[in-house]
Amino acid sequence: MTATLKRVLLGEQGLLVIFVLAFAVVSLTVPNFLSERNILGLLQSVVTIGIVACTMMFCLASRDFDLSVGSIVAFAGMVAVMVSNSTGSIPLGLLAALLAGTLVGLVNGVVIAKLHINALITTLATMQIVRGLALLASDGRAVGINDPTFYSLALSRFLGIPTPVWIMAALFVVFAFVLNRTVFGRNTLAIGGNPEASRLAGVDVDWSRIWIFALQGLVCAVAGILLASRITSGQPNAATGLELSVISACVLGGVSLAGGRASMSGVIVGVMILGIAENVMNLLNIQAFYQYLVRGSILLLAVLLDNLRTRALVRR
Amino acid sequence: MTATLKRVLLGEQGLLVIFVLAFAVVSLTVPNFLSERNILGLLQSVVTIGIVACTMMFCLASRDFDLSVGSIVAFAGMVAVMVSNSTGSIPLGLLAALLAGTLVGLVNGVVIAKLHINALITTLATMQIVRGLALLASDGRAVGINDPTFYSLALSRFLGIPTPVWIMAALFVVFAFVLNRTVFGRNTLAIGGNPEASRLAGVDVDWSRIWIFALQGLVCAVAGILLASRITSGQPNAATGLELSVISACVLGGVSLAGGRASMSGVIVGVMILGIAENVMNLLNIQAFYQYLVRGSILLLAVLLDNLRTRALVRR
Amino acid sequence: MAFLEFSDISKTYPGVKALSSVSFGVRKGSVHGLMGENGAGKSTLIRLLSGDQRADEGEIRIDGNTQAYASTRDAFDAGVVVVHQELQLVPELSVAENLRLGRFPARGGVVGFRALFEEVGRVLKEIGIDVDPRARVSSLSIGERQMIEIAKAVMIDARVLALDEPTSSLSSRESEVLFRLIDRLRQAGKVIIYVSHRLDEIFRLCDGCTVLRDGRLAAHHETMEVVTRDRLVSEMVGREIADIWGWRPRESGAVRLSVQGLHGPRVPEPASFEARAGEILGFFGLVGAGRSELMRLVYGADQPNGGSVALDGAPLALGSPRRSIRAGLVLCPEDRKADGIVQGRSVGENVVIASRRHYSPLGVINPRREASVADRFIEALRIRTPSRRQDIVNLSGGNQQKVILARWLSEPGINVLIVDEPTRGIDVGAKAEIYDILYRLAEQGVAIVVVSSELPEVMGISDRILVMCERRIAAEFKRGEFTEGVLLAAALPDRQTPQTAAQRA
Amino acid sequence: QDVKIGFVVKQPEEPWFQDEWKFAQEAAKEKGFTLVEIGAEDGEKVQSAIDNLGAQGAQGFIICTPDVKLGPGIVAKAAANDLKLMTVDDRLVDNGGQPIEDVPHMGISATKIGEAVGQAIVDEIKKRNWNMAEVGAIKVSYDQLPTAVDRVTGATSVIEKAGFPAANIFNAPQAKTDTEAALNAATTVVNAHPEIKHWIAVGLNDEAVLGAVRATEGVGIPAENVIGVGIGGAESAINEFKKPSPTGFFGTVIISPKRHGYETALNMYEWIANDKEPEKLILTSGQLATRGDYEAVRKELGIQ
Ligand SMILES: Nc1ncnc2c1ncn2[C@@H]1O[C@H](COP(=O)(O)OP(=O)(O)OP(=O)(O)O)[C@@H](O)[C@H]1O
Ligand SMILES: Nc1ncnc2c1ncn2[C@@H]1O[C@H](COP(=O)(O)OP(=O)(O)OP(=O)(O)O)[C@@H](O)[C@H]1O
Ligand SMILES: O[C@@H]1[C@@H](O)[C@@H](O)CO[C@H]1O
Ligand SMILES: [Mg+2]
Ligand SMILES: [Mg+2]
Repeated sequence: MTATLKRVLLGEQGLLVIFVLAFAVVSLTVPNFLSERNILGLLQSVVTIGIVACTMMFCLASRDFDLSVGSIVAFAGMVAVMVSNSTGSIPLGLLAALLAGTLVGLVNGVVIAKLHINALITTLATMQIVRGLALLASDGRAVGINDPTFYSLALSRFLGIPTPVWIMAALFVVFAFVLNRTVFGRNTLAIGGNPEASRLAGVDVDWSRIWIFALQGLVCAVAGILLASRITSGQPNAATGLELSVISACVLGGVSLAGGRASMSGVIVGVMILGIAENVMNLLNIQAFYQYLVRGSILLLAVLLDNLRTRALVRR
Repeated sequence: MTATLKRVLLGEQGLLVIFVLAFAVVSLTVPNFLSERNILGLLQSVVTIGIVACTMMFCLASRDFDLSVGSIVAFAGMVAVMVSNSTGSIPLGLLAALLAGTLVGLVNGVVIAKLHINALITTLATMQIVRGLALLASDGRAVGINDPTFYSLALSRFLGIPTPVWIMAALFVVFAFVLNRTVFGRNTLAIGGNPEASRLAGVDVDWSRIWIFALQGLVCAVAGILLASRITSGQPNAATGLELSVISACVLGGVSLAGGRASMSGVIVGVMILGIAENVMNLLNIQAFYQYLVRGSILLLAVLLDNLRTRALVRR
Repeated sequence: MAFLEFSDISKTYPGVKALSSVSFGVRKGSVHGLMGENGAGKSTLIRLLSGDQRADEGEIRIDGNTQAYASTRDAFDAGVVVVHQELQLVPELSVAENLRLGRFPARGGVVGFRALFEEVGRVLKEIGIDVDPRARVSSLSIGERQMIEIAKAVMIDARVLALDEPTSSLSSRESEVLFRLIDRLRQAGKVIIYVSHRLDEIFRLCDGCTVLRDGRLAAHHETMEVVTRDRLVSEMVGREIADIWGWRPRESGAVRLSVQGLHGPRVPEPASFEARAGEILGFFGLVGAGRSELMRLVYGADQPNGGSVALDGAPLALGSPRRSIRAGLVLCPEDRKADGIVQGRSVGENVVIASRRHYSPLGVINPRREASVADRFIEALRIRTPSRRQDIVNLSGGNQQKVILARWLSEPGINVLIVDEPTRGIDVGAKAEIYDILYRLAEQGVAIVVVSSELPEVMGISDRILVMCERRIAAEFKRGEFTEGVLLAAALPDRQTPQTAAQRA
Repeated sequence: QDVKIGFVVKQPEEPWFQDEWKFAQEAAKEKGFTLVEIGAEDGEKVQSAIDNLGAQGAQGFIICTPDVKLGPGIVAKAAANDLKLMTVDDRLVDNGGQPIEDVPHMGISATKIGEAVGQAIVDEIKKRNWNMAEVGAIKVSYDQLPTAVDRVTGATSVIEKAGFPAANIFNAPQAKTDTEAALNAATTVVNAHPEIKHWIAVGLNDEAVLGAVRATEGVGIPAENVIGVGIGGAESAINEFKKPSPTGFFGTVIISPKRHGYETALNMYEWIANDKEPEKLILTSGQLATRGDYEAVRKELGIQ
């Protein structure tokens, strides 16, 4: 009995098990938590982090770092709204936003891979430049959406579940596949494990890194579009600080900052832990300043538990 | 002639040379830049970043990371003011602040080194917890200083130069010495360069990491005290985002995030580049949104130049 | 009476029993060989001795006292110094700092650099290592780094010294320096544990030896008097190996690899050579002769400054390993830790990383095929691992080397195979198998270039040998022409003033 | 049925909002309803906050939005969750930039409050008999925040109208909204114009103006040569007035968190419990407080 329990807790899916247990406890103790409305609200609240975490996972797994995600999300949202407004065509607006996001990502990738500039510095720089562009484009003010069908992107539902949640779920599936079952995904992990050895084994390291950043830009643009649609405007100040939340979610989910280790299921759990923490704190009406303490402690506790687990695993 | 030029530009002190050239250009072209008042103002404006960068350099050089510095600065400032007010003794207040900072650093260090929790996550957690404590302690409000002699810490001068600038300079000297000439400094570099080898050689890796974080906390407290004195109150919201500025300054100054490489002169140059950029933008009255673009571009340009330099160096 | 005693030592890793009830003792003032196949448990035993890890069971006694140390530091204090199989140096620090890492000469926490450089300079000179104590380790070649690593151990006045494959990247000349050192230490009454796969070294150095097999004690010899080479081999591998080189004559065909005037940052003089289909071309030289650098230029690992490489007459785009692989030219690198293994990934993943593209349509991988390829090579090269899913960092050094070899052997359609120190750290039995694989590839028409610092190896398997000296190709010998004497003579610089590290920097 | 009301604010760390919450809680205690406090710093957090309130069965909420342009989204989300909606401090606008008049609002226009600052400064300049042509103005700006732009522009427009030369107004853009950032930005301005003897300072809030005042102190300009007027009137300003000798921080325009917190919460309760719809628009006014009269002003506004 205890042996089985131990096996389950300490197995590959241990983090998931801890998470499921925590989820059960929260469901039973926090009033209103397990209502359909709340769960849907919770899912919608993690859409931005969840979507961006997909590619951040690749970025971290290949030993890189991207601080510019928040700015790209805001910038792409602005582009989507402004282009839609000025051309009168929503598809054109979306296309422009996706292109803009990809372009910024591409610039990140090329500078990092080809000019060999530290990823932290490069994306810190583009984070500022892109935020500046977003602010300049709109003179620092939010831009409203003219055509109300734009909102329906976020408001529409399929089988009772909002479209953004479906999109997030679809991206989870796609990127889990890419990570585990494609050469690109395996190469990403190899680069994180040992970039030089990977290069000598014929992996096109530069090209992979450029692709990862470009994808990151594209995915941020998707998040930016959905966000603009949800908040019915393009906001140059949107998503500040997103980078730290996304990176925390990934690290919580077991992605190693030293590269070479990542799993989609882990990242999903990481994203959900952060989302649930926020949700529950608000449901329990915890005072704003205590929320800081709780948020910090949950972060620590989650990694600590996971550490104890893997260390017990080694001792076994 | 060109050979000499090349030697100077590409030598060990290349970054410094680039910096001196840039400084000369700025001095000649930007009105009011080279006035004594402006230079003193500039120096005062980099005191917080400069002081914290001293120990951040150690942290990064040993392959760690500290995101909690901004919160510690704010927290220590609050403690200094509140304890001074309640005991009526400024020395007691300062002592309490230094202790508080060191304590937070110590907790960081112990959790990271002994519980083996990722430094990014740990300090992200303490960053939130400590900020929460600062907010809770004062109910989110600024706390005024009762005894005006507290202000004189920041206002007093020695040989015409404000005390905080002297303190920063003293810390630069001390930490340059510690890094280059002491066992502790060399061990720090060794740990960053090859943690495994250091451990096998009998370097007490855990102990060194704990010390580095504790020192970081202490130094942040110094910065926090000076800041509180400068703004004549303890503010729980002070120094948000400080961590990124300090890390940028270090990386600009050639500290490697992969550990093992650091120099105090580089870090000083990094700090000054950031400070001068801000100062000059304000002197030239550059519009706020363009400042984002300029700030980002300067970051990129500085590392790019340094990279070209070192690459040319290798080809030589 | 044994000075150093292992008694009933057991150690288990997840899925692997690395040592089970190993007991033996070593006398004072003697050199004791530790032998065994890859993964037999040699390095594990050394790690326990170094205080890096603790045994699950059993104890280590020195001079009759049970050692209860819990860290490498305690082991130092007990007079035990270990040179690990993988280099343990800090590249960013100077040679001198590396030599005294953990024990800097210091007063009040301040390092006495003058004393440090002087002391280290003296010691290096005394033991015949020609390197500037102020040079950064990152500017040294692998061989030089290995010498530094050994000097590190010698500098301390230890009672027990353990060397785990210290000569695996040294040529015979540097090895000789080391052997003289060891002789001196033996005379000074130290206990020395010596791990090596090179049998001639064991006979040259050791007073006794112990053989491990699958983590168990297979044989223990107090003296080497009655021990023969064949006996040792069969104790290690469990079977007889008549001739480990097993060279057999072959027809060589057309020129496959043609290198013309190739030069780069660390190969200043243009180098030219050719290798033919079915030929095994050996490259011999002393440490730092420039062989590895030249091969990296050929492969495209480094960007050359000029020259050309042609495969079957078609010019090869330089500077891209990826394109070289696609054109059928591959290199198995010298430094397996830095350039070979992908840490954190499984054994299987490390095998298929390059060749999986052949059966991954549209970039989607084929896990079943990958598993079968990996398993095939794990069996063929007898890689000792609980499964292909094991993280490669958990494998023993020799087994890691085999995985890297498997990576290239699993690549179909290679025309030219360059292997740099291919059998570094590999046991006798596996060596014979690897040579056999090389011959079979050659028979299929592959041109093979073998860089090796082990003189018997180059002589044993090459059809032709090029000797490099001071980063130039200095001489060429055909099979039948070469003897140890002529090869060494060609490898030694004319001027007896070897360049110092300072001049290089 | 139990009444549950949400109170969502954009910057929970700001003392102003702490006060609003505190006074709203007073109303809750009096009337016996539950008040849920949520901080929502950006549009996305606002959306989740509203969902969250819906999920826990609240009937309505009051919000100070991080951006007035979020208006249509907030209205839609509130409707979707069947929640009554009121705004406080900042009024929602539609896509065309026009105020959404259906939503009951209590607040004060940012421009108006800025104008009050400007007027206070102009009056004090006259009182001190300064020659406007020789006075410099430090405009601590934070252009990312629309409210900040409106306040500062409100202030400068009044002083300019009173004859202050536009060329003497110097921009000091702060990188963040804390005192240190304002101090660094203002220091540059002050040092660039050593010839100017008299300074005035405006900014988005008390913290910003305090930074400018500290900058003048840093270069040794005496307090009587500086007139800084802030906005807010919470602790940072009070601390300044409590200092033993006067500083360049002349006054602050206090807005009352009591009315904004207590009355909005009360009105929302009445709306839910007794179906008494609140007035569509209630405008409160800011009131200048100085070292001499701040205690009285605070008492008058019901804050202690
Ligand atoms: N950290 C570890 N985790 C799991 N297994 C390990 C670990 N370290 C070593 N092993 C296993 O223990 C066994 C003994 O390894 P060891 O390194 O002692 O071999 P060795 O005799 O030194 O071989 P070689 O000649 O190849 O260096 C091997 O099967 C190896 O895979
Ligand atoms: N990273 C480096 N920086 C500076 N010099 C280097 C570097 N790597 C190698 N060298 C120098 O280049 C020369 C050639 O080294 P190389 O490794 O090619 O020699 P080798 O013949 O393969 O011998 P071995 O690999 O056994 O040391 C050596 O003198 C070495 O010191
Ligand atoms: O943001 C401001 C806040 O600081 C307070 O002054 C009230 O009004 C809001 O608009
Ligand atoms: Mg071994
Ligand atoms: Mg070599």
